Amino acid sequence: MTKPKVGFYWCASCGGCEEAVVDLHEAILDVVAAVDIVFWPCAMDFKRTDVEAMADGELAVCFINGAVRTSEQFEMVELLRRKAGVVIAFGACAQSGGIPGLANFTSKAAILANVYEDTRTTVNPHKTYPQATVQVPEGTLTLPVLDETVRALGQAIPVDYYLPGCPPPAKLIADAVGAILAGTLPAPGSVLAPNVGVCHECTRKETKPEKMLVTQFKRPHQVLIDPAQCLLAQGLVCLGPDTRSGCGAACPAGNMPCTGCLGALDQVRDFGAKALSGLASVLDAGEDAAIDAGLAGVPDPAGTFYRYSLPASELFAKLPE
Amino acid sequence: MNHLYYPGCSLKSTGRAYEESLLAVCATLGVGLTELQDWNCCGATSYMAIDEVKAFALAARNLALAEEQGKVGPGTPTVDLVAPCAACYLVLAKAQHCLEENKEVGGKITAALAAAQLQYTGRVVMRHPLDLFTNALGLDAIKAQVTKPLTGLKVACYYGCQIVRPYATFDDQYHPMTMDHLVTALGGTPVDWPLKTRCCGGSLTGTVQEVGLRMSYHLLKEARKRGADVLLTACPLCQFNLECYQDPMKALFPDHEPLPVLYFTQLMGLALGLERARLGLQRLFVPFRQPVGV
Amino acid sequence: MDEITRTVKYEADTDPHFAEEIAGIARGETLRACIQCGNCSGACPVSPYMDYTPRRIIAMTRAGFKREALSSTTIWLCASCYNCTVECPKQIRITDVMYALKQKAIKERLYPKRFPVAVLAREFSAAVRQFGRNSELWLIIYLYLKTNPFAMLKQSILGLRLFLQGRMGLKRERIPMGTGKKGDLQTIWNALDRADR
Amino acid sequence: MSDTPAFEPRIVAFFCNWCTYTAADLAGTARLTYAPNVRVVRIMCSGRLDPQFVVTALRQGADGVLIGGCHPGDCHYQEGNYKMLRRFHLLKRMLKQFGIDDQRVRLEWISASEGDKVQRVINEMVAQVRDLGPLALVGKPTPHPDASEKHAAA
Amino acid sequence: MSETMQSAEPRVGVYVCHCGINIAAKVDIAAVVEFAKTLPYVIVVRDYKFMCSDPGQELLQQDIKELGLNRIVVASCSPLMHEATFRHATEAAGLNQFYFQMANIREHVSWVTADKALATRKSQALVSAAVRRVVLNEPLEHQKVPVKPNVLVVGGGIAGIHAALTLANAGKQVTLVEREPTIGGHMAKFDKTFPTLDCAACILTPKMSMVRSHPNITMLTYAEVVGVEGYVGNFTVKVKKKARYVHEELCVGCNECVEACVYKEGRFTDTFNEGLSKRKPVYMPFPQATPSVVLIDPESCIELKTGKCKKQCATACTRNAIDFTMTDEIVALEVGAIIIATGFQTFDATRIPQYGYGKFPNVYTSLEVERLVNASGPTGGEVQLRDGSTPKRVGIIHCVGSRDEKTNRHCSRVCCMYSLKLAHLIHERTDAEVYNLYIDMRTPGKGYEEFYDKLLKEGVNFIRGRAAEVTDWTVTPEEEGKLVIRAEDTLIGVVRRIPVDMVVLSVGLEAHADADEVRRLFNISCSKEGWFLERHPKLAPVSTFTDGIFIAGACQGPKDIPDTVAQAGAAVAEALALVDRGFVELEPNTAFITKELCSGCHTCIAMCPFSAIRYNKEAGVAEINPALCKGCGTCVAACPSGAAQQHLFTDEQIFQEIEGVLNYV
Repeated sequence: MTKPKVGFYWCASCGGCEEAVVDLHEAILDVVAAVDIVFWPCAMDFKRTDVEAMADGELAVCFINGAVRTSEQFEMVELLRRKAGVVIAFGACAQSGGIPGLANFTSKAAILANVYEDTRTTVNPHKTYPQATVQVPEGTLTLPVLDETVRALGQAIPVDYYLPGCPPPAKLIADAVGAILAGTLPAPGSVLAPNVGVCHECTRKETKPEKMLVTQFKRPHQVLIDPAQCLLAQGLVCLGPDTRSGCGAACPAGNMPCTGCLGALDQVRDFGAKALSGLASVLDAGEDAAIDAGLAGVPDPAGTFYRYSLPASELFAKLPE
Repeated sequence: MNHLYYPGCSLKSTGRAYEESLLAVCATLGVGLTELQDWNCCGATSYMAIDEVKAFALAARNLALAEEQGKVGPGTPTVDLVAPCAACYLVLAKAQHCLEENKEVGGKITAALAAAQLQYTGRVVMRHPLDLFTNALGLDAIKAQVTKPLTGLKVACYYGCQIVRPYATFDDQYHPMTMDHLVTALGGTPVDWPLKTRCCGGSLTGTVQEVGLRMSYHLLKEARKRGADVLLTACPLCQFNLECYQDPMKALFPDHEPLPVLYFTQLMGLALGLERARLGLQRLFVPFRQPVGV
Repeated sequence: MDEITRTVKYEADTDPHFAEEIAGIARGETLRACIQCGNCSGACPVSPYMDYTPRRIIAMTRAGFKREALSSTTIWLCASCYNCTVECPKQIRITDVMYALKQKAIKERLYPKRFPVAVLAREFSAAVRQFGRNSELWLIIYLYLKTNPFAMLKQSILGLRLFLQGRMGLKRERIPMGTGKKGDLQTIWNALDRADR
Repeated sequence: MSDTPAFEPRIVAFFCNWCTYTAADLAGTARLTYAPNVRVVRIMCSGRLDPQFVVTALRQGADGVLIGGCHPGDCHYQEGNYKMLRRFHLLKRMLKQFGIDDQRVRLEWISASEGDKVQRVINEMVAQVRDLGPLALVGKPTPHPDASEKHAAA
Repeated sequence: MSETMQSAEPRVGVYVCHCGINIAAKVDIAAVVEFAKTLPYVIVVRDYKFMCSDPGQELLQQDIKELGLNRIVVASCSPLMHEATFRHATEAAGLNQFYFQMANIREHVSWVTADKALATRKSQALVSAAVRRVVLNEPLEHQKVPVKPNVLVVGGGIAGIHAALTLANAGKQVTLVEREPTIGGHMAKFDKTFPTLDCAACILTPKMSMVRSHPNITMLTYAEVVGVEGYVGNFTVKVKKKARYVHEELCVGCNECVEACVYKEGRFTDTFNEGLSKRKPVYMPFPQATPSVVLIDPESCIELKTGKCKKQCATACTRNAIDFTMTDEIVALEVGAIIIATGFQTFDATRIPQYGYGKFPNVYTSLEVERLVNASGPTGGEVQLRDGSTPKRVGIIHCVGSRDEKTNRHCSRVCCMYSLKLAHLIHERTDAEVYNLYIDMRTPGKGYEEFYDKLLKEGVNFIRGRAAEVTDWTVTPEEEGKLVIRAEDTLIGVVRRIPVDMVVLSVGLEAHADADEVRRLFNISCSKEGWFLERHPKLAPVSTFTDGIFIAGACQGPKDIPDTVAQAGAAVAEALALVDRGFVELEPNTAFITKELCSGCHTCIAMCPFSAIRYNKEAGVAEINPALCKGCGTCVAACPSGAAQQHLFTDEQIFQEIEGVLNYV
């Protein structure tokens, strides 16, 4: 029996997702034994032509991490979509835009200007910018073009499954691979993680006060964090209640509040707006001034609540100036 | 304390003594008044009867000049403009209201001012001297400087219409008391009387004389009836009507008895020990001879 | 009774837009809210001299009795004491309505001729227009010339006394006009005139 | 006048059942005419207002969102309006980061007797948003249909 | 109703109501119908003149049966108006009533929109929203809750007295709470009532004693409601009984203590007599006070202030009723319904300074004159000036604090009639010349115009004009020493000066200064002026927006005694209808938590002001008790994971509605 062919690809991402695969430790040997990895540019020497040479649907599963920002990324994911039977958006960036998605708060022009002109270390008197094509004696050279905005993978191509996290927790990866091999994947469109909040598996859950009320939100560096008590109850901006679990509440276990990398639950339409609602609701302040003072510990609400999901959010991007 | 000062036309002629006494009193009390340069007529009630926009434009030019000469800006968010004439005070205040509330009129006026490179941004605070003395300076400061208290002097304080109506900015609309309190601080005795804010006749005394005279006559009669030795005014037109027409008044109402009518600033000056000539008291038609400070 | 007059008013003789027009000039006044309580007349110190009480002027304006309202002495006798405005239970700014009626009367030339108040208003505004300030002596001279030259003689004693007491001068109060410099009043007049056209 | 029709804003309003929705009914009973640009979504209490509703309305084509609740202290459910106020403060701050003008999302306390306030607030807000022009959100890529639908089509 | 029918694909029927011409004149009904036909799942669209009429309802019922509709949308008036009507119609046709949705195209569209095309477009948007939403509606059942049988009446004026007696006669246990030490209210202060001129005491005091002696009534005087919890049929009310320093059950009202007080004469303002007389620290509010029990005012009693009094009062009391150690106590009540009849206050005449009240001694308020003309009042019914002389000329100024933008905009409704009454009584007792200065004479009521006619014939003077001022500035000899009222006689068109000895200010009726606190206590609404707001001005005049709480009398708006009593009766009828049915059906729009989705984050628990949410430790999730949930949805909005939802208002239903209202061209 031929082993199913599997591919890995990365777009706009940090590489952490690739690390996560390796984080399977010895289990990765079982994976390699069970599947045939035919495309993984990060780890092995494959070329685009290798993929192009495949028949449509030849890849059983393709894991794609990262958001889509460049023409090259888009070409590649379209290509992989054709070749793969199942596409799994792997990690927060692919699922909902992730950290690269925060670039939607600024424009492409501003990004280029910043990089090629404005930074202090840049000397560019002729305002030279990279061009899509350039003629050299040897012929035409091309570069990928930056898109106006960052897209989540699902906004670029149809995606079958989402494996969330920044990066996806090893256990979720292992479960997903197991499901693929066993043929027990759920209905297409599913997120391959439990549909319940992080608090569910947080060791601090039992320390929550009956009435969760906070008079002042604080940032982690402003307080000595109690290592046992519920972080939200301590006034820290912990997005555990808003965020899908599956990580084993790793950040709270490390004494840091959850920042929401596993993203929204199925029944939530807009992660940021919902998280904002939950957080502001527990503020125990009546008058306008007290409310503003209490919320001063959330200096950057958009960045806080859409840290991993701006492209997938309803508002998607900042209005052009 | 420095303030811009808007005299208005009357204080340069019939109301000269008002200006003289006001400036003398302010100098003594250490209140600086700088006359607004190049000021124009406020528009008064008469212009309002012809063309409201132009009337308000007249007022607005003064307000704009005040902002400019008062150097309104960071550190000086507003400038006080002192208008002793009740009519000027009201017209300027009314123009402020109109500019604020009415976009259409305000827009026309702003455009016209702009043609003359002026602008008004709503940063002038209109003040009547009564307001200035009682609220900005404070009665205690005045009391401390009284050298000739008005002991035993019964004073009818007459506010007239326009400093309390239609805007009651610094005093009660029905029973104003700032001038009464001031008289008390000067050592005098204000009399309680019901006609404090009843109209003196305004410009009618000059136009439909018999109407104006009767209105003034009743005021003086009631003040006398309540035992007043002197009646104080805070407006050049009130003073003019009530004082200069007492002869024709006598002709029309034989029971009329003369009553001195002073600007409140004149009486203040006397209590502060200033010379009578500095206070324009020689300009009175009905002389005020009662000795003060004895 | 000397003469019997017939006083029916036909609808054709009324001006249905008059109330709105006056309300417009007086800036949004709600004449229609008047409940004819007469508080304005009761509060008015001059109402005993008026041919119509202020309340009736409001009623006439509201009903479109334009000629009657504009040619009344009432509007010219108003001394602008604002008592009616302050007292009105419906907060109608009656003083401003009176101003509006005066403006309209002058525009329509319906004011009582030689009635001194109307003449004063015109002379006053003409002087201010020309000189930027008002000189009381000159104003009074013009006023009497235009209304009742003989009465001026009666007033001359008062004038002389004022002159002697230093309360009235022959000097004309004026500010520079037509300089074209910053703040020039003439420039403002011209701009307003242009806007009017 | 130009030939292109003038911009008419679309505003979604979330009115609480007890005060503001009733006030809007009262405005109707009193025949107080106001701008037709506002569409009211009734919720039982302004406390039910989930910020998701606001961002969804803006994404779905609203140029503004009006929230109406009982005056502070008057909430039919004691303090739902206060709970919402806290979210509103944070939401406004966040929307500013998205470049969305302050006037586009407005909160008003309107009691059941204030039909005239409904009229005034709506007219005022419609005029303001009309002046601001359409809310030109950056076009969001339509999520691709799930693979399941793709397969079904094939 | 068959299960299969309801679980099948949605089949929506849309019904557009013309409401006569109320909607049809402003909305192009045909265009709305055509638009609705294009919406998904819509099977049939019809329009009808009056959907709320029987034939209108039958229309949709027939379609449910014949076309197999399983969702109904009616575009008509406000759901607050007819939602219940159409839900019942839906239910009667065999469909769960919550498969119904309403689009408000009358109050929110046709009545408020000037332009027909725009009104039509707005209607279309609202219909689109309702259709999208109804598809997601689920079948729900009303929850039944038992109703407690007792009733609380707040306020012991004529409205409260009448309500309490009527309820008690119907066999209900009633608690009547009154803030003052006696019941009776304003009416107890009056001498005569208009227009019949029957003696107020003669008709009121028997009712007061019936209240006292009725076995079904518990009277709590000198007491205030301080807390209300619960909901329709199940209120828990806390009442604070202020300390009287006299044991009510021991005092027999003999007044021996009052006689014995160390103060030989009254020294303190007697509020019952409107300050026209003085009382002692220990006092009986007035001779017919009910309960007939004295009380001690801690502000003026020497013992209570300093502890250094001879306490002659206590010694004089043979029943040892006086107890200086008494403190306020809190009484808890369990009631099913509450009638609020807290009445009014009269306008403070000093707010209109030009009438000189407080400045001129002989300017009186009408309520003071009520006490002056009252036989048991401070002057024994003699109309006297402050110096004891009899006025020869009296001016009565109407509309003081009424019909005035600066004070109260409303007409106080009773002043014309009581002014006529006072004019008659003053004229009758003093033969004085009486002037009534009125703006408009308002006498709509049985026998009222006849009373006016009588006064005209009696020779009372009527001047149509609002008095501008009352002054002591006199001009003519006849005015000397008198107060002068200046006003325009508008019927003649001249200004008149009326010299009088006495001025009566007919003060208007206002909502109590603390109406706002009271309404918050009971969770009801009030108008800008402070009058408690009825649920519907015509069709639900004694109900409030809070079920189980009813209003009666002048706390709802100025009214005279007959109207007050009638309204009290109406409030009783409503309360009885509720209490006698024995149960209430609660709206099923409660919140619920899907436990699989709940992470147990605790956010929702503090959101609930009704303590309906608790944390289930074993399951690690929050749970909502539907019996306590009142359906505000605050917890739902707050729930960070979307595990909490609200019946009838789920996130998805609201999202659909948002998309629906924006779905127009």
